[in-house]
Amino acid sequence: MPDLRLMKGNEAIAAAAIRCGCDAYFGYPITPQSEVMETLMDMRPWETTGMVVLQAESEIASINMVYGAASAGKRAMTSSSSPGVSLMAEGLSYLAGAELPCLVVNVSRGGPGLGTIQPSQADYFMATKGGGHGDFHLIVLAPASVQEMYDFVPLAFDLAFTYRNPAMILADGVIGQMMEKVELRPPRPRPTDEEMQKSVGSWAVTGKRNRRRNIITSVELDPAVHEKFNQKLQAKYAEIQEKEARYEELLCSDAQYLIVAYGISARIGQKAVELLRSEGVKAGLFRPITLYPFPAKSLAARARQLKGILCVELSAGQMVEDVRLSVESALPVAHFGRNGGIIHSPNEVAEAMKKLKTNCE
Amino acid sequence: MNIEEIVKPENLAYAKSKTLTDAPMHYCPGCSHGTVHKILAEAIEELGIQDKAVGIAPVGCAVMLYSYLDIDWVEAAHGRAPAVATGIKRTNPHLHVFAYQGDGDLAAIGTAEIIHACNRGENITVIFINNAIYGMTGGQMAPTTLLGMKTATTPQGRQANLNGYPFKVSELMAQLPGVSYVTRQAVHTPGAVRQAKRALKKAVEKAYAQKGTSFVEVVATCSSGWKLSPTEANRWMAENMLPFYPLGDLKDN
Amino acid sequence: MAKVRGAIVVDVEKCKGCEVCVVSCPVGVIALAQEVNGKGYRYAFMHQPDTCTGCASCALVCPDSVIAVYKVKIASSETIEKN
Amino acid sequence: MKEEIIIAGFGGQGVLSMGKILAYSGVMQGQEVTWMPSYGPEMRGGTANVTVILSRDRISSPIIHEFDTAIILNQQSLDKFEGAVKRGGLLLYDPNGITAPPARADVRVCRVAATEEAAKMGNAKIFNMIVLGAFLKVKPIVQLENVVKGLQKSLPERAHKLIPMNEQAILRGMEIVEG
Repeated sequence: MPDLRLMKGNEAIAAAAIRCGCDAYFGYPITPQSEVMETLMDMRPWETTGMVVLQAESEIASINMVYGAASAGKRAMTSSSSPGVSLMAEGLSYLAGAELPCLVVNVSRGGPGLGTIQPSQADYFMATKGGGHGDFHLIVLAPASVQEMYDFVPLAFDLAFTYRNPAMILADGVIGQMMEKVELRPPRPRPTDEEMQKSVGSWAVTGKRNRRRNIITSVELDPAVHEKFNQKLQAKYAEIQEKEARYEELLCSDAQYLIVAYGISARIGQKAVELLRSEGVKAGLFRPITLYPFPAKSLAARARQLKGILCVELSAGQMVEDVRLSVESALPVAHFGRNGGIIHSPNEVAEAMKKLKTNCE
Repeated sequence: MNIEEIVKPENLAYAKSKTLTDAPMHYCPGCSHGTVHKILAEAIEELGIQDKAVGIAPVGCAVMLYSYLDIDWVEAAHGRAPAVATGIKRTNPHLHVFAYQGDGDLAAIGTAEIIHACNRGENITVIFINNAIYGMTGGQMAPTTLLGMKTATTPQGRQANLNGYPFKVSELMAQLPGVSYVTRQAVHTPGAVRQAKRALKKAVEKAYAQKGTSFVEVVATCSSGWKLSPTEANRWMAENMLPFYPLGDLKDN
Repeated sequence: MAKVRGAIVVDVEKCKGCEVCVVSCPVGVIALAQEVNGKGYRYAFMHQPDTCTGCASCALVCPDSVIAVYKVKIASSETIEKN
Repeated sequence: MKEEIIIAGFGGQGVLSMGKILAYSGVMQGQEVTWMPSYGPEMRGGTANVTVILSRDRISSPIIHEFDTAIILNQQSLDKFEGAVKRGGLLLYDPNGITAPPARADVRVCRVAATEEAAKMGNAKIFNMIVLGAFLKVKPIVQLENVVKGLQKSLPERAHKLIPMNEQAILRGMEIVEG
C-alpha cells in the first residue's frame, strides 16, 4: 500500500527533505513558503534522521550556512521566495564558483521590489540565466504538482551532487500553497561518515585526516588559470544540457498548436488544451520540467509539425525567449501571461490561443 | 662556542610550526596577519587538532589565508564567515571551526552574521583582526577607525558627526549570552604574542567544549594603510589604539 | 656572562626586513643587513651573535615565521674557561 | 467523476479545514484531489475561500473560475461566487447573515442552517462539519467512512477523540439540509 497523504506543496518539500536523507536546512521566513521551515520544525528531524534545521537571521545567512554545510559535503538546502532569493544571489554565485552541490527552493511571488505575495513566474530569468555574478548556471527544476514538489527534492540533490553544482526548485505560490495527494516514497537514510568519505572525501572539508587538505574556494588571481576553470564549468554545463533536459508532452502527437508552459501555468495550460480540443482545435501541451537545461532539442523536434506556439507564463514573457531560440523563429511564437499576482484562467489562455490561430491562418 | 656548534638539530628551540605551509605570505612587511596566522598554527599544533580543524577565510587581506595553514579551509563571501562556520559546525559537531575575519568583514558588511552567530552561541572560534582600516582596498575607513584617524576616505581624519564613532565590537559581543569567552589581544611584542596564543588556545578549547562562541579580537597594525614603518606602526598602535581598545579578557564564563 | 648561548637562522629569501625582530630583541643581537635578498628586502641577521640567549622573542614576533632559534645550555666549567 | 467546488466564507468559520477534510476524504476514496486556498493578508480576519477539486482522473488546473458547487457562508462570498456556479450546479448556503438570498434559477439552491444548529448543539466549532454533511447529502461524492478516515489522517493523534463528535455533526447536517 502506498503511503498517501494530502499535503501542501511547501509541506511536501519538507517531508521529502527529511525522507530523502537531507542533512541540513537553513532558512528565513517569507510568504508564500514559510510552511517549509514550519513543517520541518514541527517534524523535529534532528531527533530521528539527525537532520539539522536552523532559522537563520536572513536569506544571506541562510545561503552561506548552506555554503558551509555543502563545503563539508553535506546535503544542505534552503527555501525562500523571490525577494529572498535575490538576497541569495551572491551566495549562489559562490556555490557555483566553488562547485558545491546544494538545493535552493524558490516558491516565487510577484515583483519587482516587495511586489506581492501572490503567485508569479517572473523569476525565470533569475533562475535560469545565473541569478548572480559570473558565468554560471543553476540546475533548475519546475514542479507542476505537489507530488513533483516531493519528488524533485531527491532528484535535485542527486543532480547537484552528480555535477557538483547548486540546483533550484523553481515553484510558485500556487504549487507551494495548494494541497494535493502525495505518495511518500520509501525513505533514504542520510549517508554515513564512511559513505561520505567515499563520495565527497576528495573535495569536502571534513578535517584532513589521512589525506591532503581540501580547500573550498572560488578565488583565483591568475587569469590564465581562471579561464581554464571557467572553461571547465562551461564543459560541465554543456554536459548537463546534453544529458539532463526533462519535459512532458500532453496530446502532442497530432497537435498543430502548442502551449508551452511550466509549473502552475502548465496545469492551467492543460485545462486550456482540454477546452480547445472540445472546440476542435488540435492543441497540445509541452511542459519543460527542467528550465535549465531547457529542453530545446525536443521542443524544436516537436515544432516541425506545428503552426504556432503559445508560451504561457505568469510574467511579462521570460521563458518565451528560450522557446523562440529553440525553434529558431521557424514559426510564430506568441506569449500570454498575467502578472503582478493575477493568475490567468484556462479560458483566457484558450482565447489567446484562438487569437494566435487566427493570425496563423 | 661558535654558531655552527649551536645551530644543530638537537639544539632547536623554536621553529616555524609544521601546521604552517611553506608558501611565502603575501602580506606587507610587518603585517600582524602573519603573526596571528603563526600563533593560530601553533595553537592547532599544540592542541593536536590539525586533522579536525576547518578554517573559514574572509574577504580582505587574509583572503588567501588558506594558502598558509595546512588544514581544511573554506573561503567565504565578504562578511559571511560566521554563517559559513555555522553551517559547517552544525552539521559536523566533531570539527573545530574557526572564522577568521577583519574589521570590514566582521564589523561592517558582516555585522548581522557575527551578531547572530554569537547570539546563537555557535560553538566556533572567531578571530577578529582589528587594524582600524581597510587594508586590501587601499586604506579606507573601517568601522573601528579611531576618531581623528586619517584614511583614504577620511582624509581630514574621522569625525563623529560625519563618519560615526569607532565600533567597540568585543564590548558588544561580551553582552551576548551565547558568547562564553571574549578577549582582546595584540601581537606587537613577544609578551603579547605569548599571551595571545594562550588566549587563542583557551578560546578553541572552550568552543569545542560547547560552551558557546569564543571571540578573540586582535588589535593589529596595517603599516601600509597607516603609512608608517612596521616598527612605527607597532608603537603607534600601543600609544593610540590600545587606550581605546584595551587588552585583556572581557568575558570568561 | 650568559649560561645559555643561542643563535638564530633566518630564512633570508622569505624575510621582508620589517625590523620587528630587531626592536624585540632584548639584547640587541639582530640588525638588518646592508645587502638585500631576491625580493629586494634588507634581511635580518645576527649582528652581535655572541649576546644571543636563544630567548626566541624575535621568532615569536616575526610575522613571516622566518626565524629558527637554537639554544644550548653551557656547562659552568666552560663558562669559567671562557672567562 | 469530477467535482469542482468553491467553499467561501470569512476567517474563523473553518472554511479551509472543511475543504481539507473533504479533500482528504477524496484521497482515502482513491481520488485525485487539489485544495487551493486564497492566501495572504486577506486571510487575517477577512474573507477566506478554498477551491477543492475531486476527480477520478489527473486534475489539470487547480485554478478555476466556474464551479460545480459553491458552498457559501456569508453575504460577501455569495455576492462574489453566485454567478460562478455552472448551470445545473449546486449552490449551498447558510442563511445566517444573508440579506440578499441567491436568485439564480438555473442552479439547485440548498440551505443549511448550520450556525443555528451548531449553537443548538452547543459547539460552534462543529459548524463546518454540519455544512459538510449537508453537502454530502446533496452530492454523496465521498462515503462517510472515508471522511472519518480522512479525519484520522488529517487530525493530530490528540484530537482523535473529537472524531465521533464531528461525525455526529456531519450526520446532523445531512438531516437538516433543505432544498
